[in-house]
Amino acid sequence: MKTTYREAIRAAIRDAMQRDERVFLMGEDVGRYGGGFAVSLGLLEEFGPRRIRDTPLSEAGFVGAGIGAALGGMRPIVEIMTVNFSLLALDQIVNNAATLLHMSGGQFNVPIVIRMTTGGGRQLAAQHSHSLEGWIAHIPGLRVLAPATLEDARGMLWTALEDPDPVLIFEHGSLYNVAGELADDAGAVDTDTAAVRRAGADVSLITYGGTLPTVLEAAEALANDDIDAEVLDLRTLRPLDDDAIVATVEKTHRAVVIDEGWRSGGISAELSARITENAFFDLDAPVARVCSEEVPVPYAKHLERAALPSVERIVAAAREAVGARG
Amino acid sequence: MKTTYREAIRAAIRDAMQRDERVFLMGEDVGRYGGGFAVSLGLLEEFGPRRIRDTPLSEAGFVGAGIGAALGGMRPIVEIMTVNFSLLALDQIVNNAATLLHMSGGQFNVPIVIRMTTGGGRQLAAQHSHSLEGWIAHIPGLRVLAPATLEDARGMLWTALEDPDPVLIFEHGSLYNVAGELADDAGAVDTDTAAVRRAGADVSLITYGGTLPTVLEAAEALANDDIDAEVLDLRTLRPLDDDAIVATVEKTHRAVVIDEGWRSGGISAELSARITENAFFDLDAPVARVCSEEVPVPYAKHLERAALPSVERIVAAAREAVGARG
Amino acid sequence: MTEDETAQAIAADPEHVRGLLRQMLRVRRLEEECVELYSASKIRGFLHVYIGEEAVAAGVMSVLAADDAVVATYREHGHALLRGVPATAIMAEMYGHAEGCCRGRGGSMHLFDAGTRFYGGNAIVAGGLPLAVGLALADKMAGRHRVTVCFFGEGAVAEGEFHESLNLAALWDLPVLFCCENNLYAMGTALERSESQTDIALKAAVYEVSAWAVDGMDVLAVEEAARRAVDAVRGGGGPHFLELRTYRFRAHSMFDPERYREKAEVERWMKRDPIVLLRSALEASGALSSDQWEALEQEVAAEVRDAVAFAEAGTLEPVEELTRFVYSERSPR
Amino acid sequence: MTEDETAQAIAADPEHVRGLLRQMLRVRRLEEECVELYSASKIRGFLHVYIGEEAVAAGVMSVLAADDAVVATYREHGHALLRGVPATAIMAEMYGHAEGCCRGRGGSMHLFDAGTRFYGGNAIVAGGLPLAVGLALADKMAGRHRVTVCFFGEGAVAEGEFHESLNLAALWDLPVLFCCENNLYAMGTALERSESQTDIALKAAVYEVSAWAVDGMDVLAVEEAARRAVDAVRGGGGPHFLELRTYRFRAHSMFDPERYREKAEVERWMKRDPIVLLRSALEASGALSSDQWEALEQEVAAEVRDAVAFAEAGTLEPVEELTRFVYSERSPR
Ligand SMILES: Cc1ncc(C[n+]2csc(CCOP(=O)(O)OP(=O)(O)O)c2C)c(N)n1
Ligand SMILES: Cc1ncc(C[n+]2csc(CCOP(=O)(O)OP(=O)(O)O)c2C)c(N)n1
Ligand SMILES: [Mg+2]
Ligand SMILES: [Mg+2]
Repeated sequence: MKTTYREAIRAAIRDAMQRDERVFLMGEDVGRYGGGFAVSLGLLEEFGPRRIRDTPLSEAGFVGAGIGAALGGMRPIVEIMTVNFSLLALDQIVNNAATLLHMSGGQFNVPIVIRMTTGGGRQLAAQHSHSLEGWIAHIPGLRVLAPATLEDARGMLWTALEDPDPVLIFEHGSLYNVAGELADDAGAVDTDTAAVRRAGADVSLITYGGTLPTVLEAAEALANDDIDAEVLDLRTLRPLDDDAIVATVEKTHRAVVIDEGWRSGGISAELSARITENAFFDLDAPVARVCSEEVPVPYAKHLERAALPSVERIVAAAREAVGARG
Repeated sequence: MKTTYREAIRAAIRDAMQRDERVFLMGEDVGRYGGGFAVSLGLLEEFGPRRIRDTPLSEAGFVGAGIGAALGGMRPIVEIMTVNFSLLALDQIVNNAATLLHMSGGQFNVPIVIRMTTGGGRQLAAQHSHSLEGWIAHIPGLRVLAPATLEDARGMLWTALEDPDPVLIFEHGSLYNVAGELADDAGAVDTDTAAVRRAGADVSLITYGGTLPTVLEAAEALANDDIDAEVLDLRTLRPLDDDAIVATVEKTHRAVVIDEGWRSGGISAELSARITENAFFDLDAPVARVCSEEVPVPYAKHLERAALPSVERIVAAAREAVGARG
Repeated sequence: MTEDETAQAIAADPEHVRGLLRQMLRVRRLEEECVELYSASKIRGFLHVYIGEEAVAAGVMSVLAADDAVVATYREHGHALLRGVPATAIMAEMYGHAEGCCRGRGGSMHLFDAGTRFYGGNAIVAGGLPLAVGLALADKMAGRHRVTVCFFGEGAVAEGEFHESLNLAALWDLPVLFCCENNLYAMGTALERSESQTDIALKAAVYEVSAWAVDGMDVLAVEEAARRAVDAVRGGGGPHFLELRTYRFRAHSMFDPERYREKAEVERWMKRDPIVLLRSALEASGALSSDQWEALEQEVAAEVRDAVAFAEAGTLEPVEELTRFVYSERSPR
Repeated sequence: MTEDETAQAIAADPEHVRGLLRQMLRVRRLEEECVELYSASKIRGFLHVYIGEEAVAAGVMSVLAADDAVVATYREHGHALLRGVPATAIMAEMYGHAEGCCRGRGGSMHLFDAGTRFYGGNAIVAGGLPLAVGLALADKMAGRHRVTVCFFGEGAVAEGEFHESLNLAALWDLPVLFCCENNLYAMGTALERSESQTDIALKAAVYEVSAWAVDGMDVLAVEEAARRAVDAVRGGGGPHFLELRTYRFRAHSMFDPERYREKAEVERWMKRDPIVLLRSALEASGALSSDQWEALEQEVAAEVRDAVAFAEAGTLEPVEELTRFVYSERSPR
């Protein structure tokens, strides 16, 4: 079946709603407007306003209400229109969703799924271009997913809804229109493992989400140079799949980590640290990072392009890693 | 002069208030109550309610108002009672304080200083024991300070108030009662450089803030074992002092990074990544990290102690680093 | 309530009114013991006691059904106890013992109990309100006629989460009862220094939530108001809001030197001690003999003693269990 | 305003009223051009135009002093223009050019201008309100008699930051004027689906802020209300609040297919086009000839044309400057 990333998520929501009466979708403009990014278009008509709930602009309030509804036995899917506004709800996510199970000594789990759009690249400027998924993955008690493919867009929601604990799903804004083939019976996918999207022998390019297409492009460019890059899609940012990360590094002995977050203290730092810890003596070159420049993302197209990871920067980093003594 | 960390901060605030009519202090219970941690005790009586402003419980509101007051020409010191509540103000900090200068093309800088208590170790449980300073240091546009000594408690505020851009100061709750000698004329300190708190040749222990006393204790314990540890106090978490970090690693060839944040995606990851990038071929062992266990901090004393970095865990990590082949 | 009304209520059901006195006394004595134990370093962290405010929890809990839900703050020992969490489990929790209601992970500020649908113990001011809204939403969506009661201090009213929660509850007509414990101070900040509008019930009413103020030192008044409100909420009348005017007799926490209020003010309020008031009324009505009072005191003292003994005999959660309950054990992972 | 009042106002100062018409027309034509340029891919990102709401900015800006401050939202081209930011600088900004008022870093949603104390251009709903409170606080502390005006949509009213800001402003009696542009929709969410209390002025009044509702399609009514409010604020009367009842004639942004409202509703409101209304009134009063109107149109068209030409001729900020303005250059570091 030919479909898009957007449609795949919509199908996943529809499917969940049909399967489980406890599932409902809530967020700003998910109903009458059809979703800020048109993901939920048509669902209001199909499921009605009881289960497709438009909320007022009050991110802390409705995310907290989602947590409460999860405590009360529902399986809410809460859409925060974009990650930028999730900053208004972090108290509820960090202080409640992530702590309740532990603080209550195991009594109260929080089966909420929070979806949001993330990332830059569309000239939306500083307040609308954050890539904070790697940063939020710092918080124990959360599971953080970043679907990069149609299969994952279609399948991760199902798995997330079966998770008894809070799951955050980050959908990169640049992926919604990506089109491709999806199996008619595509369904739940595992969310424990990273996936090799391109096998290679010379250098590991490790990434996730919206950056995956760019990295695959870089891998092709490197192939023209006879550098055979392996591309690992993390898929899940918390917990990380250490085995897959070590496996690719043990194979190629060189790693470049690419993510759209700011460099300092981003998830690429964590990956670099883990690789150092778990495969130090396998490394023939220091782990390199290609991240966003440490600047609020600017509006002007040429500046924004320079701020975000690009094929050229990835290729350069990979070349340098391969060229390093070892 | 004999003083405490708490008194040193109070003296710094008093001093700033006297020096500059534009400076004022605002936050929950900074006035009549004397400050949640008694830092501002007596200042209301000295400076009056116009400049020592008790705020309602509304972290986003008064932090945002501080940003606005800074735009309006004041030099606000905003106290967020603890870092745990700063989650409610992150929208204002990340979306406004950190972006305005850039978004406005250099027109509007934000000379605000935001102080807050951070850290665990006092059995305050999951919602009151966060160590998020390293995490917040991810955000470009902010400067992030973590005074660990009386000199820095006394001197960093001055420097911060002279900074045209937003500065966050994190005071670890366990330090307030630390007493010691401070020069009578102690004043502004630079906030650009890290400081070697103990020179050593065998391994670098890199830390900051509330963990510094623990690390110094660990260094003493290591000395008994004939391991000569150097202790680097980062002092400033953003921007990091790369030169000092590389210098200590080039000297000892081994590094253990210690911080009280959770391990995954914490600032220790950034330090590990940087050391790998900047001094990979100087390293005789992988950079090790000693962080908090990835768990909401529990109330019970023995569990909390097990969750936080301890002398034993630091010593073990340093021993392993020194024992590694190289 | 007027003296006459109180006398009538006692005459109508003296047993029930004595029961309310007993509930308040249970909280009072437990809290007094907590203060002692804190001084003896048996309890650590932050400790906020409810002394002076007992009528609020006693009156409200009295009218709840077993499957209603309760959300409270860090000043919640009394709420937990009167909701039905055993004093033993509460005390063991404050000792940080494995036998505590949260296996020692929560402590004083985070008591939880699934059996009584007691959802904490939230130490972020106003942080519990959205949870209560969500619990009520779940009930409404499932067609259950349960009520969620949310307690919070008047300090919470200034927070954005208060505002967002009231609006959501009213907009969606949810079965939640907001109970604002207006004890006039948020730590050291007096109400008039934190709210431009000090009439909290009025403030709530503007969201189109039925709201009224109640004498929070009069347990019978609280109970009556709570019954009216809970019945209305359960009957589909949408969210309700009670402003319970009360006072804390003790410091905010064990670290508070109370510089912000006058002794005279505290003493004035102590004359309206809810326990003393109700005891006097019962005695005046001839519905409480000194023997009965003595027996009550002894029964309560025994409960507290047992709780302490239980806590003292408790054990430590093995350190190996540190990272348990970060994620669910039934997780498919 | 009644027809009579309008006629009187025109008679009293036709020049001034024509000036208001001119201001509204400047916004209208600039916005229409923006829509064209967006379709031509000259402007990118999100674009929110102000068409239909011009009377609000025109009426309010008209009564401000040069050193007052303005805080606005992502729908702020009109506010910037009428505050005095040149159309050239605005247009160049939307082109992402170095000659733009923010050197291309802000774009449509983030226009800033120090010279006119125009503090943006905030794209987080309600995010500007605390800033306005702080700007007013600075003025009050410094003893300056300046006013800070904060514009925001009715969608912002549900946010916690709205609530916290109104309380702070009222509690501290700050010189801020809140201007709520109630255009009945927040993206696709109608007011009655986002607020349990749809009377926004009432909602504001409960904070003890002087608040009233104004016909936001009648620029003379807006101006009069704004004058009254600004005078009161400047005179030390504390915060004021205007609910300006208006409507956006276009989609929320360039991505909005407008599924949530009826064409008929839009058409009904379009009959109250603030420009048409004022033009008709002026014509009826004999205060606007068709020549005068033509001249006005041409003057405005020239301004827009110049702005586009300026933007087209603009240059790109060098990529090497990417990380400039993350920190101040005068930083002591
Ligand atoms: C969001 C947040 N800010 C600050 C605090 C610190 N704090 C704890 S209790 C308290 C006062 C709360 O007062 P109120 O809501 O009236 O409840 P009371 O203690 O009077 O019962 C404060 C400021 C907190 N816990 N949470
Ligand atoms: C905190 C936040 N949440 C969501 C959004 C996405 N968003 C942008 S504009 C808008 C609608 C705002 O409506 P309103 O405040 O009425 O202003 P209007 O667009 O009608 O002028 C929304 C939901 C945002 N920018 N900020
Ligand atoms: Mg209170
Ligand atoms: Mg609107």
